Amino acid sequence: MNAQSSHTRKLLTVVTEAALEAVLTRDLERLGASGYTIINARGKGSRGVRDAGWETDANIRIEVVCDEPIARRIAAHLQQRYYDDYAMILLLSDVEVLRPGKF
Amino acid sequence: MNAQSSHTRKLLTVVTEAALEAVLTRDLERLGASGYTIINARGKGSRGVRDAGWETDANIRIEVVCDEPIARRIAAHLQQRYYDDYAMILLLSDVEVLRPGKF
Amino acid sequence: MNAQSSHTRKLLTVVTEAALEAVLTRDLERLGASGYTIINARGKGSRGVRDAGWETDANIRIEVVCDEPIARRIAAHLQQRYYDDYAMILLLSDVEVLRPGKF
Amino acid sequence: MDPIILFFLFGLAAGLLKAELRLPSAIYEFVSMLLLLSIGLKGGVELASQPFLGLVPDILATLALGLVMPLLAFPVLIKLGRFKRADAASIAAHYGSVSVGTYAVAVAWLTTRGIGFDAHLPLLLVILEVPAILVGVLLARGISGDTDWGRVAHEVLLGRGIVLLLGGLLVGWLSDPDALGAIEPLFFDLFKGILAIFLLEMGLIAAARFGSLRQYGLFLVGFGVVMPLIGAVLGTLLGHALGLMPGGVLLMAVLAASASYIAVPAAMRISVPEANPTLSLTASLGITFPFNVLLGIPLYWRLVEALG
Amino acid sequence: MDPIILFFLFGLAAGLLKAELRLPSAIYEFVSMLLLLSIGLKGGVELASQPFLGLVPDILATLALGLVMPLLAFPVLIKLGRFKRADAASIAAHYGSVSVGTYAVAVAWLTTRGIGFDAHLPLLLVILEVPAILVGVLLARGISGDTDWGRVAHEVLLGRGIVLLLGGLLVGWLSDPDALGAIEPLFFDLFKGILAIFLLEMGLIAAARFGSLRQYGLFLVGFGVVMPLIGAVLGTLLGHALGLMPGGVLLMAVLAASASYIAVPAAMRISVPEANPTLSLTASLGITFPFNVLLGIPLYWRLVEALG
Amino acid sequence: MDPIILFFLFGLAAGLLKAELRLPSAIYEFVSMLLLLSIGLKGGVELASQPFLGLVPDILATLALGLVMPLLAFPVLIKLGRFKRADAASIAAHYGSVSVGTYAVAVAWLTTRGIGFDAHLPLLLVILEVPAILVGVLLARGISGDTDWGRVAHEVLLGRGIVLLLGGLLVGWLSDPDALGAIEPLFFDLFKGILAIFLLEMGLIAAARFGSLRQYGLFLVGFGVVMPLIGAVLGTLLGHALGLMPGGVLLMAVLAASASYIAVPAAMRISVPEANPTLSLTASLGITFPFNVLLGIPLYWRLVEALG
Ligand SMILES: Nc1ncnc2c1ncn2[C@@H]1O[C@H](COP(=O)(O)O)[C@@H](O)[C@H]1O
Ligand SMILES: Nc1ncnc2c1ncn2[C@@H]1O[C@H](COP(=O)(O)O)[C@@H](O)[C@H]1O
Ligand SMILES: Nc1ncnc2c1ncn2[C@@H]1O[C@H](COP(=O)(O)O)[C@@H](O)[C@H]1O
Ligand code: NA
Ligand code: NA
Ligand code: NA
Repeated sequence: MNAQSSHTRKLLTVVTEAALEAVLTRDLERLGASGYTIINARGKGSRGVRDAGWETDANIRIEVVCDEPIARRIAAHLQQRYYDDYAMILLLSDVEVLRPGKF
Repeated sequence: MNAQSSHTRKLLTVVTEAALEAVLTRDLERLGASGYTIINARGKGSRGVRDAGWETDANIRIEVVCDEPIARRIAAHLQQRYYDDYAMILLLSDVEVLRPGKF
Repeated sequence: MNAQSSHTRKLLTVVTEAALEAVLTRDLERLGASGYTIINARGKGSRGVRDAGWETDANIRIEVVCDEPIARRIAAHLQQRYYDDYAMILLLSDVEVLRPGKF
Repeated sequence: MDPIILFFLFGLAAGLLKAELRLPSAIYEFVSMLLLLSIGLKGGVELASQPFLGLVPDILATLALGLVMPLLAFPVLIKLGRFKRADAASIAAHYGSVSVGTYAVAVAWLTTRGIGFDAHLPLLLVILEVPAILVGVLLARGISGDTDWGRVAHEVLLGRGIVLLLGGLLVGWLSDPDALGAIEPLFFDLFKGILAIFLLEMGLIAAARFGSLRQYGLFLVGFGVVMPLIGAVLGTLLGHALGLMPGGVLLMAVLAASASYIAVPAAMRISVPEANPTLSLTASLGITFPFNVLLGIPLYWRLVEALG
Repeated sequence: MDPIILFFLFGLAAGLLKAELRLPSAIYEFVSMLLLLSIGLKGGVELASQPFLGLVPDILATLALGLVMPLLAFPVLIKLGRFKRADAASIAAHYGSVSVGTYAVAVAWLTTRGIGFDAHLPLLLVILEVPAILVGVLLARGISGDTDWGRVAHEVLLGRGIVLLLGGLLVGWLSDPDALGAIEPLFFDLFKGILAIFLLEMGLIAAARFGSLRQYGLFLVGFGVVMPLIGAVLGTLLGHALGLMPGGVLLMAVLAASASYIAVPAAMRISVPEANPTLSLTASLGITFPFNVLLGIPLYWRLVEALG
Repeated sequence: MDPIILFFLFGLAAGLLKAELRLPSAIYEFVSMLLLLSIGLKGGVELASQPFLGLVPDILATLALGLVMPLLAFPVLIKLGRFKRADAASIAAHYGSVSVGTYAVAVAWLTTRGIGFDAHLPLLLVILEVPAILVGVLLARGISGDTDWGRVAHEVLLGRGIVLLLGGLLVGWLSDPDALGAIEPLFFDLFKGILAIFLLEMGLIAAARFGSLRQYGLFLVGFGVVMPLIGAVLGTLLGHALGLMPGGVLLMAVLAASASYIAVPAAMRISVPEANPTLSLTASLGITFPFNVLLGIPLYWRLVEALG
């Protein structure tokens, strides 16, 4: 694992309601993510404008870097558990990570 | 559209002046985006440091997930309309979306 | 460089401790980045939860768009200089930029 | 007119005109935190000079009120309003619980007029927040449901509002009365000014909700006005029955008439996620809050005097 | 020395030394919001005891001043400054409009010295904010231009500053004077302390602008000092002609001498986007604001007395 | 009990119960900024009426105290605590420096009891912040190290805490005493209320640190209690030797007993990055701050009287 070693992983990006932060981070850990990064966001989608003016209207944007099986497992879980009742989108893309042992 | 169906879309990322938020979101909807996500940001580019300390100096980072033709249309519009007078960068990449009907 | 011209560049994303902001931006410029975008973040990784509640616990998420050699040079520098002592992850991905002359 | 009411109207007007005005969310949080702490502290200070045991009947009666009100509202919402079960349960929970903002306006209204009220009203305020949430979850899920009650209880009892009110109460109660003088400038002297800022933002928020009103139709508007009236009558009767002072009866009426827009929505979002949050917040923030602040409080005062 | 001036110097020094000091933006917004509301409220309270019709001449004269000042500045900026048309128009608009921060410092200066001023000055402050923006857009675009005037008007009239000042004025005007006492601790007693915090941040901001000064050269520095002097003379003459009290004349001079750094930049960014915002903000924040606060106000007072 | 102590306990309890309560970071920054400015201002005002030269011995003695304390702590941490060199150096620096929050509580404690203290204590507070940081860096790196001392000095001397304290001192010193009255409502009257809010948040932060305690074991807990006691004895002896008033001696003891949690961690993170920040913050925030606030201050007062 020298300084230049590098590998491809999946980046899973979730934009959803801020109210879910605590439960989602618990889910992520349980499903095998080694970490996550969260940012406050606002936006618009099929459930209308969520402009963070009011607590129940705020969004968060969660990023998880992990290998593909874990990414698929997390995505499937979120979709099955939260998609129907909460504002949420899920995106997957490829990223190269610099210290693959970490993810 | 079962839980595992998935497709590729374009992710258009725009970093620009916070003062444009209202007009840009109107433009996005008019040009066919089904939604967007906005985050406050700061940064540096060809127009110097924009560190959000002062209202006119704040940046926003807008993400739009949509199909390629709409992404190109939005990008062309922004470039033609705002590039000369405003701090702005535009990035395009591929993302896999989990519920393609949504975008 | 007409309105439709476009090229591929690298997007380097760094999530690290907020305390490093000033030194990192100096490093980035020295190593040839034409700009950067910074967002406040929180998260969890190998160094535990960093939830931004307390100054030393805040994260930032830095994005740099540049050509591949500069991206590799920056990544190598950050890895060599900061990885051992600071909470930090580094991601690389491909993005299409709309005005390639800029990056 | 009272300046704090004018601040609310100012917010409403600015919001309807789509003026570029918004309290930063950190400030909104701080302002509401100061209001909650002030109300709690004031209550705690005065509670300190009372025997606690005498309060038990009032506490039990308030709990009962919090259980009964959502049970009254639920069938109306199902039958007349034709709402889905989860939505009806959630709206019922909002109206069975309370709005601290409305309570604060009523306290200011009484203070301006020099009308006294019982020291333990802030305690009853805390108590009335809780039972309707449990009833709402039960109405949506049924008793046999797979609700994670531990999580619901945590969500409810350790939410920001209740913790700040209770914390303020305890601090006020346990504080050396002489030492309290030094924190009065922040928590007591600034109270009405802070309330004015809070109401300006509430006006902006209420105005933003008006847009959804058309969408949800006349029934919701009617419910948002009639339900508080029913609550006010129940609260007034209960207050008189408990032998509260006139100001205390008014506050009890206001508590019953008001609808939650912080604690309950947060709890419902987690416990009854299939309920549409826009529905209940539109009613609570877009109709009932303005109604109570602008018209309700003086009206309920007449009621208190009439039934007294 | 006056502590609020010292707070400004403190901010300047900390900024020049690149100290790690910054007011969180939520706090800056809140602090400036309180200043705007306080100024409006105070004005409204005093306006309430005046016949409104008598103000019409003052209002019209102030509007005229706001139209004339950018028309004076524009040719100078084009001819002597060799600025592009859009840049000249934008700078002219900044100097034709006003700075509420400077006004607040002048009010504090008068209050410390016990010098009275006319009640309707806050109203004139609001009125003077607007016309220069319209003139600026016209100068940049020409009358035939394809400007979306509806959007410009919305941007200008419903911007934060004007809405808060006007809202404060109306609340103060319509409030029951007795009930106002309860909000005074926040809006009046804290005024100078809040102003001190505001000036600390303004010092930091001004210092950050100094960096751009070298880049834009001596003309901008000269303009940033001479234009306020011209404004002060015009303001003083107008104030005397309108028969204002000496304190009122000073405030009129300060309004004319000050340059906008909030409302006008925001409007210009949308309406005249090709104008370089750094240029006008460097002049307004980096030169004129410090000049007025540190040297201008006492100087203009002498002028008021000399021409009185 | 004193309400500000109750606010701290309230924060501790809410944090341990994992209540959903947190001061927005903008508010925390503002609140701590007001405390620093208030302490500085108050000190400056009183310094203004003193000959500066007389302070030189006190300043030098305080500098010496700041150099000696980390040199005492370091070998203990290495030998008994078996910490790595960098970690021992960093913890030593934390305990050689000071906590402004603890100082503020001690000032409030004295004020409540009407016990006076010397005007220049805030100045000594600033002075005691610095030397331990330099000693810490030296202990970690050695003199020959490749430390960028310019950067360390900038980091330390122009950090938020020191700039605000020194700025406040200078503003208070140079201000016209009559003009200060107008900013007192914000900076002096609200002091204890603001301190209460601050302590509520500190309670939450301390509770969040308790989790790490188990991980780092008993030695750290012991060190976090014993080191303040040693500091208090040294501070008391020094204070008496310098002939301070009893209140001043207490403050000197509290300064020596307290451990930094803002300036030092920030400086160490940049200058000694291989030191584990969790270790020193757990000790400073999780043990020493609560110990000093809840038990230390009254204890040190007895010490002051016993050794007096
Ligand atoms: N097409 C889109 N592009 C980017 N972000 C989106 C898009 N659609 C939805 N979002 C984000 O995801 C959140 C939830 O989406 P929804 O469930 O569709 O309401 C929205 O509030 C937006 O922040
Ligand atoms: N090379 C870059 N990498 C990442 N972000 C950039 C880059 N260049 C510009 N930006 C962002 O885009 C904003 C506008 O860029 P510009 O128009 O070049 O001033 C900047 O303030 C940055 O936030
Ligand atoms: N697997 C991951 N996915 C997304 N973000 C991560 C991940 N691991 C770490 N991070 C982010 O990077 C920061 C530093 O990571 P670490 O150095 O592992 O503590 C964390 O606080 C997170 O914000
Ligand atoms: Na109710
Ligand atoms: Na002007
Ligand atoms: Na110490």
